[in-house]
Amino acid sequence: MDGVVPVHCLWRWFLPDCLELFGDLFGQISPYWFAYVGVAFAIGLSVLGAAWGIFVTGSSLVGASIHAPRITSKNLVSVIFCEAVAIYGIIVAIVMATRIGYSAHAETDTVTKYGGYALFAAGLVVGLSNLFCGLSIGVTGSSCALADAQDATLFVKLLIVEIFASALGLFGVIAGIIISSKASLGGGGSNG
Amino acid sequence: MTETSIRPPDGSGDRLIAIIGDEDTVTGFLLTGIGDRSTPEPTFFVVRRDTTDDAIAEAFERFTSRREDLGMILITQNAANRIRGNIEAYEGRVPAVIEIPSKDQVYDPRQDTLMQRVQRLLGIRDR
Amino acid sequence: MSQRHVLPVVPSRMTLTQIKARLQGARRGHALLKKKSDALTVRFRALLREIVDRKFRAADLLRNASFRFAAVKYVVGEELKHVVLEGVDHAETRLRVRFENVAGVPLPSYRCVTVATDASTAFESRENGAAEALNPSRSRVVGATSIVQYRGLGRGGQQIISCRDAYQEALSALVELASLQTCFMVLDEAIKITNRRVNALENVLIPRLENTIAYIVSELDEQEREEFFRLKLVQNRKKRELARSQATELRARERRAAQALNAFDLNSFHEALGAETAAAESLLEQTTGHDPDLLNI
Amino acid sequence: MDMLTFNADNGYLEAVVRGLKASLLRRNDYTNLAQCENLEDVRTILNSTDYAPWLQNEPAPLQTQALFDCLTERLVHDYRSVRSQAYAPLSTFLDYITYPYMIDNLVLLLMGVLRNRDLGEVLDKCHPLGLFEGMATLAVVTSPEELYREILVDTPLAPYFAECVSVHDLTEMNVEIIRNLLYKAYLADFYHLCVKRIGGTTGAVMASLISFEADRRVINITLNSLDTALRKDERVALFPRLPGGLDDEVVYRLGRADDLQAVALAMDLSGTYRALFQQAAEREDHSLEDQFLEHEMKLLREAFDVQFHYGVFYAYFRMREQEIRNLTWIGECITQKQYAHASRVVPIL
Repeated sequence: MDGVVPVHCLWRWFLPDCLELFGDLFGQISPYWFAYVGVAFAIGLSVLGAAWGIFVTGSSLVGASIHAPRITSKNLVSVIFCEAVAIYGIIVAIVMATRIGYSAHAETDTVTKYGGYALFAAGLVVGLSNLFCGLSIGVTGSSCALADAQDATLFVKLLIVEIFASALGLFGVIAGIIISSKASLGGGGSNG
Repeated sequence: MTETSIRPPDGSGDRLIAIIGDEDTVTGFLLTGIGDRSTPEPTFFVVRRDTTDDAIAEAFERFTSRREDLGMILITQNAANRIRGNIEAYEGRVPAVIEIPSKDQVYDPRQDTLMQRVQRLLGIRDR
Repeated sequence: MSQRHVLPVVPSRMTLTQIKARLQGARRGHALLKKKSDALTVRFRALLREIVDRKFRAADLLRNASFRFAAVKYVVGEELKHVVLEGVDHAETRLRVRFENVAGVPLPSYRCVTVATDASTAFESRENGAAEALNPSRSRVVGATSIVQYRGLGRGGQQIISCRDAYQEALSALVELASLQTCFMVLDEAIKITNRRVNALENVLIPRLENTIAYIVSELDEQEREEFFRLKLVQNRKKRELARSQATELRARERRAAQALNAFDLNSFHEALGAETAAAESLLEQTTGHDPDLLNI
Repeated sequence: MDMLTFNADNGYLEAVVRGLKASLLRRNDYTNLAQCENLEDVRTILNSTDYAPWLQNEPAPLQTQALFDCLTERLVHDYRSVRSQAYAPLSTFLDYITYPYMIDNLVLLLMGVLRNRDLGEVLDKCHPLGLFEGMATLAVVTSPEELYREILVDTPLAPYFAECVSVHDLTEMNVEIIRNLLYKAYLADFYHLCVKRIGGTTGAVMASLISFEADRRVINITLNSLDTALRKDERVALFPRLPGGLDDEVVYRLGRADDLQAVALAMDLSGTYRALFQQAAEREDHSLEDQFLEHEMKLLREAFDVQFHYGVFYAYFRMREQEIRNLTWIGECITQKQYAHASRVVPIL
């Protein structure tokens, strides 16, 4: 493999003849690698976002509920929103996984190649959007729990902020599903 | 002691002021510089919540009988009420025992031994 | 009065004069002491009123001071108490006791003096009285006791100073009160002693002297009477002697006459002689019989 | 990034402290308390707050001192429970909060040593938040040098001592000067900890709080040293100077001020404090100290408006201290029958 680039030649990447080198590099990688890495991103980053959001909001919730126990049940909504992010991730990952089938000559099949890239992109889209969505819900959820503990009338207003944050994840999910719906590896998926 | 230079001409040395009372009153008076710790026994006695009557009486006896250098003893009414017997039994003139109102009580002249005497005398003579 | 207080004296003219002089002295002393007692009582009553006034004033001042202390605690915190209690070293405010002689009674008067224990600061000894209250800014510089020096620099220094001033004011009021109170006790005692003396003079000494005088007078009278009676008795006895000697002489003369002149009418002579003897006997009876005092001797 | 990582270690404690802060007495509570006739009424009102368990064991005629002890006990309890759950940078931060108490205690001990007091007795009077290791061995200390060698070098305050006080000074210098020098070093160190070592939101919030504290000290030291024997260069040496505090020009003028007039003139150059100064002059029942407290409470409240920083811990404990002050003041006013003044407190919330 001649894809090894000496460090001192990095500037070359920005020259046209380097493009050839990248093409070679990606061309050598199996579409299945892209597809499964996409799936991994989708679920992994989503769970990361959800988990992060839950600990940010959860620790505040636990602390605040000591002096204001009434907030626990209401503010579980924030945790559920975070959890939803992980669920988005797993849904998209399942959808993506159904797009993958076995093909004996995947390296040369452009449809399969296309599907690999598409699933990779869909995974990144869903994963990243869910990661940030989770973080955003976590931070707002944490603030919401603290604010609710101080003043019960604030909860509903702050919940709207959280809902907007959790909508961010849905955008990624929609885009991811649309992108992955075009993909089919080795005849995977119904429309392949 | 540096008071040698200011000894009054008639030879009577300066005397100290002792105080028995709650922490705040004692501290307040100490701000005026009356406290003395040059001898092992300080010239003030703080009555705290857990101070027993015996301890107050002991301090009072110490100030009145065992010390020569005191000129007057201030004692808050709360503390004085707890050792009323000792105060009534005290006959000396120097140190003069003066009851002062306690921080958390309005001054009640009826409890003051001296004032009782004064009022009685005034009452009898006025009648 | 049943029992008679009489001084053990020898009743004589001399003692009588002496006792009379003493009585006069006692009367004058009684009048003087009475006057002193009244004067002291007047002073005493004024003092009582002043004590009451001062006491309430001091109570007010102290109340204000306690309140200022609460303000200090608000700003500085409780920690100040410990620092002050621990920071006590040498007393810088002391009492100067002076004895004033008022009408023979030594009255102690107290005065607050500030003693500078720090050698570097200027020596300062002055009254911590009203002058300071009038001029607190000056007292802050000069009269600053080292216990408050730099105290509360970071926070609350002004509150501490104002609290210190309030307590100082209360203290000087209390010191004045102490003078008055001691005066009160001394005067009380002085009045008691004076009254006791007045009463002693009035009820014991003067009656006793009067009794003694009466006793001496009666004693002297009696002596006089005794003397008179004795004289009378002697006179009587002498008279009787005389009568008796006359009678014997008469009898002897009679006998001699009888022996010499038996021719005389004896009867008529006896009659004459008997009358003379009866007269002498009745005289004797007269001197002995009617004086009742004679039996008491 | 504070908002993403802060909660991993401190989210729980921050929420706990915010919950505690919600239990602080409010303006209308103080109005009610100021109406009380005696301390038992105060107890009745406080029984409806979080103070109930702390007060219930006090014998019936409640005394101001007892009230104060209960409040302090609660503060100490709160602090210890928070401190015991804190992780690394926060625990250091919380330790720093107690250093002022430690300075007070050390000054007290130093006075005890200088005057040959029984240190066990002095130890009883130390603030429980300012206790440090090695206090148990204090009984053997007989001289300031020993105190320094045996005790001080092991305390967290040792660097401050090394910075500003020599062993010789311990006996020579006025303890109040030492206290202020230590406090100055402490503020600088605390500032460094918050801004440089912790940084982020904490740094930004704490910088304003600590520099306010420093400014307040500068002004107070100036005012309180006006008529004392303190020399001007000594005065300037006590000024804690922090970036973001008073202007150099103002500090220079304060350092040279001879009377109140000069201080007021210097204050005119500084926006925030000029307003405080003027208000103190206008409002009769409020001293400058009250104005400072009011301003401080405002800053502390603002600290609570920001999330994910350590400033809330500092703010909470300062607020607690203020509440203790307020309640003690009300207690004093009630016991001294000065009811009219009872409402003259600086409310926290």
